[in-house]
Amino acid sequence: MANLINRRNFFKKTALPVTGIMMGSSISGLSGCQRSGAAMPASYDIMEEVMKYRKINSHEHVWPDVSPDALIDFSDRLGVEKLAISSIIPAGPGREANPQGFRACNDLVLKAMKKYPGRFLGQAFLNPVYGKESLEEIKRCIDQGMIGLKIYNQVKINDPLFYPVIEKLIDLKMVMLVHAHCGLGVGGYRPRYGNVQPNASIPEDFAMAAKRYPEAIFQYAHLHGGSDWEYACRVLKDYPNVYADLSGSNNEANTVNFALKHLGEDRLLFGSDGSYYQGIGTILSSDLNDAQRKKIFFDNFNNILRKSGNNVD
Amino acid sequence: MLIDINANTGHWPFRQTSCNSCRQLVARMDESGTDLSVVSNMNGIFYKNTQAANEELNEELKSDRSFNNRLIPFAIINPVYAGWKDDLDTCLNKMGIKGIRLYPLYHDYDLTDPSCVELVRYARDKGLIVALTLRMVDSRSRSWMDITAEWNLRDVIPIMKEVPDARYFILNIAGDIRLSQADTDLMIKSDTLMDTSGRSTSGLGNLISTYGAGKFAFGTHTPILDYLTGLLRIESLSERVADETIKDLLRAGNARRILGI
Amino acid sequence: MLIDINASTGHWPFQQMQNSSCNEILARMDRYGVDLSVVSNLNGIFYKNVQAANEELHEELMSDRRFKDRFFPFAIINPQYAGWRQDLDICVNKMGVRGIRLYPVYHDYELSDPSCIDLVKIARDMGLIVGFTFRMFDPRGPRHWMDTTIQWNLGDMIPVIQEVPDATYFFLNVVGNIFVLNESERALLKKTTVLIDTSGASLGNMGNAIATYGAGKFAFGTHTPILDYLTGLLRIESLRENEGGEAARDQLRSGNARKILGI
Amino acid sequence: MNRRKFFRNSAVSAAGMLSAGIPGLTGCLDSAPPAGPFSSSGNIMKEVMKYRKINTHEHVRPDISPGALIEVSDRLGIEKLVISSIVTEYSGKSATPQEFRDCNDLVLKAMKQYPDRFLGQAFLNPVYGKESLEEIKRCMDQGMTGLKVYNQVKINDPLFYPVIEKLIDLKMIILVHAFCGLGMGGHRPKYGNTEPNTSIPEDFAGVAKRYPEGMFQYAHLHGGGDWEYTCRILQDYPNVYADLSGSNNEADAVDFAVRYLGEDRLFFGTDGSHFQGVGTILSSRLSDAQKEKIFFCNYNDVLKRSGNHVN
Repeated sequence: MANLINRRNFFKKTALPVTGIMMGSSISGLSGCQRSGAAMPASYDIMEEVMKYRKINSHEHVWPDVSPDALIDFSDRLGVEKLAISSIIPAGPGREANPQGFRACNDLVLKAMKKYPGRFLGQAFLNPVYGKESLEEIKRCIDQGMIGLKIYNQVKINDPLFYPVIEKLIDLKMVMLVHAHCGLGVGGYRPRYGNVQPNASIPEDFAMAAKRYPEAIFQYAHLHGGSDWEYACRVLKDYPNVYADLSGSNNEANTVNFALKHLGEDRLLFGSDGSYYQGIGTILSSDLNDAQRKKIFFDNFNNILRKSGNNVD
Repeated sequence: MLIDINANTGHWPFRQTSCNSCRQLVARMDESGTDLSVVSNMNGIFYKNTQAANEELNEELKSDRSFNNRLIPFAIINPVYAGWKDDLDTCLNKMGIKGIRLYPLYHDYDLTDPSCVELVRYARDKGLIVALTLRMVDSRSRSWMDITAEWNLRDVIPIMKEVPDARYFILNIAGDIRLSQADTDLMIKSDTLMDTSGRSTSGLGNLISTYGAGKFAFGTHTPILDYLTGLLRIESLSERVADETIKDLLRAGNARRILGI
Repeated sequence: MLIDINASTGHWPFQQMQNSSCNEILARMDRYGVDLSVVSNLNGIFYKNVQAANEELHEELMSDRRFKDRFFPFAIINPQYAGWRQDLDICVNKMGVRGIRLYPVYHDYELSDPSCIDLVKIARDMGLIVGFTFRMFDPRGPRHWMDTTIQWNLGDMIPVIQEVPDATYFFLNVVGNIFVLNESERALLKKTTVLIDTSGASLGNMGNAIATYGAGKFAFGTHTPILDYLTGLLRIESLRENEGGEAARDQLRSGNARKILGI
Repeated sequence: MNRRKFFRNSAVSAAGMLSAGIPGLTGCLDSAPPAGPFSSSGNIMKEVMKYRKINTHEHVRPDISPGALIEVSDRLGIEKLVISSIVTEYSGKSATPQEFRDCNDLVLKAMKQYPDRFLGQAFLNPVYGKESLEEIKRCMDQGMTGLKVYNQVKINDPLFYPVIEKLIDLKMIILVHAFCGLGMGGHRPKYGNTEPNTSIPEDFAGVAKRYPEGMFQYAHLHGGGDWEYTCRILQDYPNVYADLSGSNNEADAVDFAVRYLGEDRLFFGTDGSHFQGVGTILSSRLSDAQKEKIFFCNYNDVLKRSGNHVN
């Protein structure tokens, strides 16, 4: 980050000319701005703050048409050491996640892992509709160094089809990142405000799976991903084996504080899911102390990795 | 003694209101001689997570000792939202609420939705009053972003049938107040107070002869409606319709009985 | 120097907000090194009579001497509502607003409505900035069922710019694909005096955005209190040398905003 | 027994009950009972009776006896009631000359029954131009003091011009049914008036500008319209008055109206909502002098122009 000039220094250097311009300005409301030196804010060097924390990004993707280079570029820029990545097929017309399809996805991840050894933590994608092939795929992927699973909206996480997969992951002591949605307005999951994706897992699905498998590790995907995070946190509160990652494009101001209050500092994970700036900005701007930030940026996910011996350092 | 069973604090989104904090409310109470007000926080009508509004009210009430002696908090609960039972327990055990207010039209569920029936039974078991507001504002002059639906009096009957032994407040009685004879009898048998803020209570004398003086109590619906019309409906009753004893019931007696104070 | 061109005070009806008073925003500004904030009052998005919200903001700004030096008030104007011309005059002459924000989606009129175009022209003639917010909330999930489902993208702004090309614009909380414009639309946007604030989810790659539209088109913004306070800053401060470096960063921190605000 | 006395008498026993009851309410009775204008002057009814009142907007109907109006007026200290009888959209009638004459006969009958209490207003339908002007003459000759028009024709329709000009000659006020039925965003069709011929604030502005010497009364600011929008439009037309009748006694409407229309252009009225009409003015932030104007003086000044004022 040597290429960045520190904002505070820059401000010091430009303070005089700025004052000059402002004094000569004609804004009625701003006269006297330069007189009250005490009114000037303290300096805050955001990049210094960003670089202070080690980070594992718990939710990111590679795509056939996007090179992993861009991910690494953003990660370098924002001081992210490791990225948990997967490649997925969202359910939809003309898009079926058959064994051939999910294998191709995972090959993409394996390729990225090979290209940037030490940076990517692979997550296998599968479709439990294909039970046998899914279990085989888990073996193939984990054997080549993947550290967990990512599942999308083909089947809800509490569907019995998933049980063998969950049991396998329990054996492996690995986390399952599950796409999630909580698309209600108000009024629960009523059809008119319900999910656009009927098979996407909703908070109650996580609660049921977590209750059935208290020894499994679930990751509720992208709390900032367009869900009602207040509702989601309220539901997940009582299920200590459900973690939530803070990725997503909606960096709403109070989400992290709210999640902290309901889920506690040990169950929240830093993530981006394509929203690199938001993933970090939302954590930095929350009312967390340094120790809590450290946990969310790094330690919490590393502790999960430790269970399967895949921890960093 | 004078008790207002229908006061609100908080922000009404669609129009500036001038008396919506506890401090302003208590000043208004002092000015008009109101000893106690039942209050909840209107933000809970619009927040998806209504508990945030209950917390705001509780904090405001704790911010000044004098509020404790003057304001009786009710919580706003949404029985289709996650965690409502935790919320209700917290409101009851830590915030000292005496009742709850439900806003099915704003929270978009039916009054007889199983979750709502469960909530009303739970409230009954906990000794809490259940308050239903027939409308917040006249739908004719509402904002286009506000809801269009209003209730008539008969619309609250289904929940009273489901849970006849709960205690109810029915607030801001507007619209059609006609009930069938069977529903009238149900209302008479129930432990219900209707407040005097609503426009359909202008014939209070008639209403008293139908339902009895024990069914009504002073209410303002402040800060949406003016502070005094509800009182005027009581105080201007002629001696022939309501003597001082009856007026005292309407001013405070009925409210004290049902609130247990 | 750092200027936030997209801050709001007031109440958001559908979710509890933290840090939504001038006092709280100022504390954030002090903590994170923001010198000035352009601010308007969220209540004006929902009040039918929006002027009440402008008055509330004005009173709040008058309530503490510190505020005068740190906030630029913008008024919210609804050109469909009675008395808006008078409101605008009062806001400019008595409250010292430097610009206005329009919320056609919430106030239920089309951007192309003659009254809207009329207002934009009047604002131009008065030397006021015209702010359009692409969305307040993500319509997918966190939105309340009573809230609007509509959001804009950059293309929706083109007809207004075509009608009034010489006004000065703020495009705030920009969402949707910002590369959606065709060649001529892009050229039009480049010619327009407009600042896009850095709070919006569309700016997933700030370097690309600058390469496409130029560093002169962007400025720091937070969309506080709805969005977090720092993501918009992160988009600026993490720019690399080959993406414009310190010169671009400084334009985005305050240079562009100062120029357009005339300070 | 007055309210304060009751409170004092019951203080001890209430305190006992209170401490046993709500945790938050212990000590309620330690604090001094509130003292305000109503408690110190005995009760709210004294405040009500302090003001002389002319009710500027009320109706008689075939199915309601004028006696009921007088009864509630006595209770609320209302000296005079301006009444009319109208054909509304709910009646299924079209306000033919025969029908509006019947209406006015009802008013005349009430005026005779309570000669000192009712001020009559003639109702007409300007679609029938000749008959309307004749009816004005008939009614005014028998002591009516003004005109009430409903939603048959908008007030700024040229059909109304001869009627307005006649009323200008008579120096009498025209009470016009009004609605401002928007949600937000002006009178757009989807949030607009349900009755297409109802006069909206802009119609009043248009006619007031054309006839600056006419006197127009915008009906029931509390009658379900957007009073904020209405006041903003009417602000610049000094010959448009507004009455504060209607069933919606919204808390800040009177103060808002005074701010935009001033204290001289507002009238007390009920339009069937007697308690709201009085309560909304009493609970506003106005001074006693302003309340006096609105309850009585402003309308009496209007009556004075035609020599029909109350002493």
